[in-house]
Parts: sequence; structure tokens; C-alpha cells
Amino acid sequence: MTSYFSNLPIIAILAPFLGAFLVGLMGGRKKLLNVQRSIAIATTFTSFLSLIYLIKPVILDKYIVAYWMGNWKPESQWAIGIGLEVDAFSLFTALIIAAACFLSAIYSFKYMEEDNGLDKYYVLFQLLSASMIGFVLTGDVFNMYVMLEIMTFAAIALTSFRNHLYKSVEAGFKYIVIGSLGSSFILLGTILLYSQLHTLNLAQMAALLHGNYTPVSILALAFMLTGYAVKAFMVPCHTWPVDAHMAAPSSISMLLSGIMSKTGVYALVRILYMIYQSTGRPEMEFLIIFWGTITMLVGITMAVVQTDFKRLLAFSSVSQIGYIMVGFGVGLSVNKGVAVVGTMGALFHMLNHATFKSLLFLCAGAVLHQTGTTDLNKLGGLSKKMPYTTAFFIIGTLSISGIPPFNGFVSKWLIYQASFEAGYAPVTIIALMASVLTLASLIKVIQSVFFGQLKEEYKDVKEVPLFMRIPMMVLSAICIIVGVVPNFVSKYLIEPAAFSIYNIGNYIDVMFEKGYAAKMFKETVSIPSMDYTLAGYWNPLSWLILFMILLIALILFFSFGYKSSNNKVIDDLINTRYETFTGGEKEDYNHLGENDMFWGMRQDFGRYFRFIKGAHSGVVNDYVLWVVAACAIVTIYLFTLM
Amino acid sequence: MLLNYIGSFLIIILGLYITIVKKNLIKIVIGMSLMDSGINLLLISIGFRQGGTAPIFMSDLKPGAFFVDPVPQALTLTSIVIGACVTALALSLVIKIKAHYGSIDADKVRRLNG
Amino acid sequence: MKKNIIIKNSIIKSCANITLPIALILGIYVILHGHLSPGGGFQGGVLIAGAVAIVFTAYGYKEVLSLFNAERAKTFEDIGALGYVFLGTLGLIYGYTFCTNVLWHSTPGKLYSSGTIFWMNFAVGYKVLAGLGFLIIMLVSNLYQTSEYEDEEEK
Amino acid sequence: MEALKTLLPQIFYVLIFPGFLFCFIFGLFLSGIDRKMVARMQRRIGPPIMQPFYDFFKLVGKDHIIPRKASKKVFLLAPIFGLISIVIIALFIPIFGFTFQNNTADIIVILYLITIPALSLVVGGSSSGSPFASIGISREMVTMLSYELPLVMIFLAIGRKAGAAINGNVTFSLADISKYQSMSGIMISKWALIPAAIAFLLIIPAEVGTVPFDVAEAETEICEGPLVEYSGLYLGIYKLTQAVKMFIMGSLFVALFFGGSGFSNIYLNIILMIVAVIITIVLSVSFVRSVLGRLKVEQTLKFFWTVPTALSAISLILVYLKF
Repeated sequence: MTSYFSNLPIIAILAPFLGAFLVGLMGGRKKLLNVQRSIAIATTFTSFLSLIYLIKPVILDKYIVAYWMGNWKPESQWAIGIGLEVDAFSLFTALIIAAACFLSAIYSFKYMEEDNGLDKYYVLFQLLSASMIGFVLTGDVFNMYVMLEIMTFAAIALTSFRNHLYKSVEAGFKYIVIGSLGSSFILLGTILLYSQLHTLNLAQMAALLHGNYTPVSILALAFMLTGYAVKAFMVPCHTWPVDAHMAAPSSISMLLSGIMSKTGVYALVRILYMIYQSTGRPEMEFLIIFWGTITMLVGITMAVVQTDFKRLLAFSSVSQIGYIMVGFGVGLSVNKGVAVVGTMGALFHMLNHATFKSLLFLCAGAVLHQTGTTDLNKLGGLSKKMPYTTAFFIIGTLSISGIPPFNGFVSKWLIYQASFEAGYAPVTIIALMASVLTLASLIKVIQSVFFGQLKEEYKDVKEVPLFMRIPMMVLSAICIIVGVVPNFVSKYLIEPAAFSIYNIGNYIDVMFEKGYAAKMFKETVSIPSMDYTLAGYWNPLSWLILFMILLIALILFFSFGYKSSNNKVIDDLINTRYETFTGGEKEDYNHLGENDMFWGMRQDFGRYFRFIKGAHSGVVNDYVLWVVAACAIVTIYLFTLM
Repeated sequence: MLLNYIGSFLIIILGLYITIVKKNLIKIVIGMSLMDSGINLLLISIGFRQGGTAPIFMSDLKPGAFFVDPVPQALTLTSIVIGACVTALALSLVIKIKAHYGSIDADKVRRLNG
Repeated sequence: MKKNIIIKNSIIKSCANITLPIALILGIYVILHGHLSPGGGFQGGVLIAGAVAIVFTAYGYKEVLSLFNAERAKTFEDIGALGYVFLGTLGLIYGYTFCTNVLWHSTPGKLYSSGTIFWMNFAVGYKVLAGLGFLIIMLVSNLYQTSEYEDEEEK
Repeated sequence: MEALKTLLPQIFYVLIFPGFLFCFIFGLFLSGIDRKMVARMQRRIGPPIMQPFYDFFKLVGKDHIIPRKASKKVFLLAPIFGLISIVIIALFIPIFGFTFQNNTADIIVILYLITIPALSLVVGGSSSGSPFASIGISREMVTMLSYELPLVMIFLAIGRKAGAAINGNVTFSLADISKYQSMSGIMISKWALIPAAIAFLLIIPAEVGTVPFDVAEAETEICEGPLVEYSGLYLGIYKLTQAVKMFIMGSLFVALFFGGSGFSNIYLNIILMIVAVIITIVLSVSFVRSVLGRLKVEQTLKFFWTVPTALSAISLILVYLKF
């Protein structure tokens, strides 16, 4: 039992907690600031490293690590202690989280240097990282709730960290109201489930609830679904993250949007696939796919009409969660082959969304850091001043819109295929349209932030320092590498995770003893046979070689033209033929703000856009009402159909 | 016992009602903590058993005595802590909002919309 | 907001004078007997932190601020948390799992009989009394210092 | 030596036959035919068929100017990426059963690769910093949005139709679609897919950017929109991309609706393909172009989201009902 890896999960959770308290102990002394920064980087790196060491046993050897706190092992097959359980799916999510936290810690080094109270920032940051890792590694429902609460508090405090800005405070308040409402629902669901099963252990719950649905457990399911939907930004519970992402420092927006949403998705998957074992239930499949599609559509249409850089990214994040949930919804299908494609697409999209959305938020942070605003109407023409950020942002844009050979393509394609094969053709169409709209909304950002006319006040803007560029570099490298070798990634990361989602019997057996699941289920629990043939991978390597050949040939050919034009621009300052053609207008009047973009579309769908913008009224009460209404609808749906 | 369950759900619904209807931010916070209290009551009621003793192994335990369920009590404690934190954090944010907006009316604190 | 109201009520004061030591003693008792009786570190910590609230109701916020140091409370909270983590890690160091009871060697029912659990309770109690105390101090001082606070805002 | 043996044909494919050279020659040739046809329909003599070649080489010979406001690298790289991606599509399109690249999901790859030239136009135009280009790119994005919806539905209908026969579910592989057509007759002979074919013919002009739907480049209103600052070689590349796109869309139409086993001889197949593509382009581009005037941008959106979308939706529903 006590192998070298058995203690690694707790170390991964413990290191950032320890770091948080250490930083708190040091207090706000200016001299120790660098020490605090190094501690944050070191602890997040420690947890990342310990999770990497877990890859070999958990993912490659398909071993599930069970860890009982305080050595309180199950007494006569009844869990009495708090357990950690790490299977490939947990580890997959935890790896994404730990890597992103590490990158965010590096990014914060320079990004946050102008703020004061940085000791508090680092305490909260490490609490956030630790609780997110703990959330996905734990095998106990109530522990999940506690970790979720630590996460929520740290995130709220970080959202309103820059409390001299009105938007931070308002976003923080909305977050705490809606977030704690979601937490309350989760707690309510958990205790209702406890009242039926008298256990809090995930594995044991799964074993006891098998084929044992009662009204209480269905009510619990409704509450838990809504509660975790709040954490995973599913429409209509998507109102807080938008404000929060906009107001938080970008290093935190990255974690909130790219990573924290994944914890909600993780919990939803655990509830649906593990506790309630809804695989093969068409009504659950329909609910999740429908919910995901609504999320996708509302998120992206709101993103198109936004005027704030980070708010736009946040809404696009909401729509990406819709993709993930559609994938997981298809994963509940009766048809095993299709289900596997859906699950794999969703898992792949979790990874990809974490990378490119983090990248985009870091770019937004770079712009905010250098110019001090994220209003699309005020910015413009930064590409000459910040060439690296522009390049990274374009890579992120291409990835998120799924342009091959970047990573978004692979996962989006798997999701399209899965949803179409499962017989949800309208969903596929909406997903493809949402992809184009994503591109359109981000093109708007590219046009109005990086290209277009440079404003007078941004004349002296410089490129961001190296410490902020490194995380962006790493993330864009991941975007490209994952897109180029998707086969490798899915074989060594996605497939084991998808397998472990379906392999419930083993999950239960490892926690208790061999044969426990079979005893409780009163049937032999077979290891699910996974059929990956329908997921016929896109193999870009073959034509990527050709792509490279062409690229090299063309670039060699045209580089002469490029070179010869190089000098003229610089020395020929008087010649008016190098001026942009404006049709005689003065430059101050011809900047096309983002408001004017896509007016053709807004004219035709004006009624829809006015309605949807008006619905996001900004009043907390309305948002709470939405969440409660969602809960009511889910409850009614589940009670009528289950 | 039934009364407890009905009461707890009533309190939860009352909390939700306050959160949805009242425009005063402090009242919204009150609604949130009311909902927390309802959940706590539900938790404790779930763990309660008629005639049970405190769940501690002592030597003077009578034969045939049984415990109330200790787990919900522990959960309630955790939940209370979290509720206290929610209230404290939310109130501090309300103070900040008052400083920025000059009002604690939910209809006026809506600059982030659309 | 009502400002500058100095609470001078002799009934409250004399009641507080009686209850304050009781609260403290009871809190310490609950912390130390966490493994033997209902309660534990958290409840005891809350009881002790309640003392801050008692001082506030009886003597007003100035007294609270002069008696308690918020910065130090913050530090103490971290020390408590670190102590808990350290005690938990003892299990790892001794080769068991996290939070394993490694010091246990006594008869049940005695005060010092539970090994690490006793010290963990102590650490939790320490953390909670510091943390909640800090919370109350902060709320109290915010209540009376909004004007100062707005000045900060303008900077 | 082994690697060279596999690599040499690949290089041949990329650079010579379905790839770069072939696309270059045939695309410009097709563009010449189109111009000639339009001229004849308007009772003009029209330019010689080789005119696009002359235009292209003239543009290559000219000096190119990079505006001071433009961000240079993006400005110069965008057209190249557009051209590469459109040439790569040529490798995916089967010529009557003969494919160069075989993927399980080349339809979706094509769907995305087709957007890259439009995207390169958008990014390149945007990087030039011209206000006309900004208006142009917003129009280009709206056009793209408008034709993407029916295009997606057409692809899904065809994939469903072919997949139901091949593997019982759905296929996104052009090779499978080609196989299906050689098994049970060309796609256009299925009643269910005739609306989809009409919708596809309506999409081709918007995809290529010719007259009724060339809102993005409207010369009279916004001076060629995104292309306003381009000159010389890079303008030539854009024009070439447009011509190649015409060829690609035509051959995609042929592969999707008129595919099949063809002749046993590959050369005959190629000639058949070329003839079919010319007919398609004349039908869908030249006729429409010579008759209609330019639409407004919101009219484009309204048109595409009503008529072609409805047509392709009918197809999709009919396919699902197993007609």
C-alpha cells in the first residue's frame, strides 16, 4: 500500500496551504515581498511536480490511489474517515489546475507589482490553488463542499482585491450572493443525499445508490446539479463569473475562467457518472445536452455585443463551458461508441479551454497592465507597440475558434462528431455557428485593440516584461503542440481519463475491497470496454509536413519582397504614399469603434440582442431569481421524467 | 421531528424570498444567512435520534444506549463557520459598496450589466 | 450611520465583568476537553473570541481597539494553522498517512490521552480564537471608521 | 531512401498536381473563363481568357507599399497563410475516387480551412490600420457568418446520407462520400439532396466574394475594403487566392454532388473534373454575377439565413426521414 506515490496527493494539496500560512505569517513587510513571491511559485510548483510523479502509476498503470486521512480505514466496509481518491480523471483535472496555478504565480510576479497588500494576495492565491487541487483529489462529498467554499472565498476576496475600483466591489458582492446561493444548494443536496445513504464517501454513495433512487435522492440531484451549475457557469447561473472575470486581476481571471469552471464541471461529471450512474439514461442525456446548448448560445451571443475586453472573454468562456457540457451529455448516451467520443471530446476541450482561455486572459492582462484600460472603444493600434502580445492573442483566437492546426480544432471536432452521431443535429449546427461567432467576437477584439488606429495616449506603451511573457509563451506553445500531436495527448491523457470516468466498479473496489461493488450492485461489475474507433483521430502530421514545406518555400520566395520594403517605410517619412488612405477624413474621426462592428448583424437581430442585453440587468435579485428558477425547472424535469 | 423538517424548509424558502425580493443589500445578506440557518436546522434534524446520547465512548455508557449521528453535527459546525464567513465578507463588501456608490439599493448597484 | 455613541451602561458592564472570565475559562475548558466531551477546538475558540464581542458591548470600540491588536491576531491565526498542518504532517514523517495519531499512548478518559488530537484541537482553537477575534475587531472598527475610510478612497 | 520515396510523391502532390501549380494555373484560367462568360452575357467581347495571368504577373512586378500605420509582419504574412490553406484544401478533394490525403473527417477540416482565407483577409485588412478596411472586415465577418450556417447544414446532410449507407451512422470523410456515390449513384440523383445542391450553388458566390455578395470588397462604397492598402505582390496573392477559391468551391461541389467512380483512367477523370468545375462555376458565379446587383450587408445576412438555410434544412430533415 505505502508505495512512493501514496503520499503524493496530500503533498500536492498541503504545499500551497502551508505556503499560504507561511506568507500570512510574514505579513506585509516590503523586504519579504520577494520571498513571498518565491514561496507562491515554489509551492504551486511543488504540487505540480507531485502530480506529475503521479502520472506514471495513475495514468499509465491505471492504478487508483486511495488515501485515508489519519489512517481511518473503512470499518467493516463502511467508510468512517475522510478519504482522498485519485483516479485518472481527477489527476487529469488536477494537472490542468496545478499547471495553470504555477503559470499564474509566475505571471503575478510582475503583473501585480503595482498593487499594495500583496501578502494578502499571495495568501489568497495559494488558498485558491490548494483548494482547487483538493477539490478534485478528494473522494468525499462533504470535503468537496468545504474545498469549494475555501475556493469561493478566496476567489471572492481576490475578485474584489483591487477594492479601490467600483467594479471589483460590485462584482465581488454579486459573486458572493450567487456563489453562496450555489454553495447552499450544494450543501442541501449533499445532506439530503446523506439523509438517505448515511455516508459521505463518494465511492460508497455510488455503491449504495445503485438502482436505489428515491424522491429524496432525486431532489438532492436537482439541488446538486443547480449548485454545481453555478460553479460551472451554466446559463442561467452564468451571471457572476462575467462580472468577476472582468473585475479581478487578470492572473486571477485566468484561474477563475480557465480553471475554476473546470472544478464545477468535474463535480457535475462525478455526480452524473459516478454517484447517480446516469449512463444510458436518455432523459439525463437530453437535459445536459439541452442545458449545454443553451449555455453555448447565450454565452456567445452576449460575447458578440460586449464592449469590454475581459467581459467579452468571460462570456466566450461561458459558451465554451457549453461545449464541454454537450460533450459530457453525449457521454451519457446508451450507444457506447458515441458516448466515448463525447466524453473524450469534452475532456479534450477541458484541457484546451484551460490553455487558450488562460492565454487570452493573460493577453488581456498585459494590455491592462500597459495601458490601464480594457475598454474596447478606448484602445486601438497596439500591435506595433506590443508585437508579442498581439502574436499570442492571435494564436489564442485561432485556437479558440478551432482553426486547424491549433488545439481547439481537435476537441471541437470530436464534440461535433459526437453530438451529430448521437442524433442531435441541431446541436451540432448551433455548435458550429457558435464557433464562427466566437471567431467574430474575437476578431472584434483584434481589430479594436491590436490593429486599427493607435490612439495618442498610448504612444509610449511598451511590451510587457519577460516574466509576464513566459507564461503566455508556454501556453501558446501548448496550444500549438496539442494541436499538432492530438493523437499523443489523447492516448496518454484523455483516453485513461475517459476510461476512469466509466470504470465505476474499480473506483468503488479500490476504496473498500475487491468485490464490494459487485456485492452492492448485486451484479457483476465488468470493466467497461471502450471503443475508440469512432473517435478516428484527425491526423494532421501527414499534411503538416506539407504545410511546412509550402510555408518554407513561400516565405523564402517572398522574403525578398519583405526585405526590400523594409527600409522604405522608415526613411521615407515625407512621402504621403505611405500614409493610410482615409478618404480625406481627419484621423480622429475615422476610428471605427467596436460598437460599429457587426452592425449588419445587430440590425437584423436587434430585438434578440436588446432582449438578451436587457435581461442581464445587473440587479442581484434578478440573478438570484434566475438561479432559483433554474433549480425549480430542473427539479420539475427530474421528477416528471425519472 | 416532522416539524423540524417543515420548519427548516420554510426558513430556506423565506431566505430565498428575502434574497429575491428585498432590494436592500444588507437585507439580501440577511436572507443568505437565514437560508444557511435553515440548512443547519435541517442538518441537525437529520442527525437527531429520539433518546440518543452524546456520541462519546465513555466507561459509564449504559448497555443498549445509542448515539445520535455525530457526522451531521460536525457538518453543521463547518456550515456555521462558513455561514459566518459569508456574512462577514458580504457585509464588508456592502460597506465598500456604500463607499463607492453612496447607496446600498440593489437597483442602483448595477453598473456591471449587459 | 450612528456615530460616536459611547455605550455606558452599568448593568451591561457589571454583567460583562462576570461573564467575561466565565467565557474565557469555559472556552479553554472546551478546547482542552475536545476529545472527551462535546465540543473541541472550534467551539472553544468561538467562545473565547466571543469575549471580544462582550468587551465591545460593554466598553465600546475604543476599549476593544486598545485591548486587542488586530495585526497580532492575524499572525496568531497563521501560527495556529501552521501548527495544525505541522501536527498533521507528523503522521507523514512517522511513515503513516496524513493526520495519523502518532503520539497516542495512554488510557482513554484522561485529559492527556489522545496524542495528536489534543494538540490539533489546541491548534484549531488557537486559530479560531485569533481568526474570529480578528473578524470581530475588523467589523467593529469598520463600523466606526467609515469617515477615515472614505478619505483613503480619495487618495 | 524510404523516407524520400514517400516524401517525393507528397512534394509532387503539394507543389505540382492537385497542389500549388495546378491550382494556380487552373484557378486563374477559371477566373478568365468567368470574365469572358460575363462579358459575353453582357454583349461585350471581354478580355482574353489569359487576362488574369497577365494581371497577376503585372501585379507581381509592381512595387508594394506597406503603410506606416500597418503592423508589418501580420500585414505581409496574412495573404500567404490564406493562399496556403486554400491550396491545402485541394489535396483533400477527391477526383472521382482518387484521393491524395485520406482523413476520417476531412469535411470538417475543409469547413475550417475554407474560413482561413476569409480570416486572412480580415486579419490582413485589420492590420493595415485603414478605416475602410475596418468596415470591410466587419462586413466580411457578417458575410462569413451568414453563409456558414447553410454550409454546415449541407455538409451534415451529406455526411448523414452517406454515413447511413457506409457505417450506419454518419461519416465526415470525403473518401466515404465518394465511395457511397460510386455504390449507389451520384448524390444529386437523390431527391433529398437537391435542395442542398441548390443551396450550395448559392453559397459559392458568397464564399468566393463575387458580385451579389461582395459586400466586403464593395469597390464603389468602401474601396475594396480590406484590400484597400494592399498593392503589388500581396494584392496579387489575394487575387490569386480568390481565383483558387473559385476552383476549390467548384470542385468541392462536384466531389460532393457529382462524385463517383468516374472512368478508370485518371487523366480522363481529371478532364471530366475540369469540365464539371467550369460548368458549375459558370452556373453559380457567372450567371448570377451578370444579372444581379450588389446586396447590402444586412440583406446578405437575411438572404442566407432564409433561403439557403431553409433549403439545406429541408435536405437535412429529408435525410433524417430516410428519403
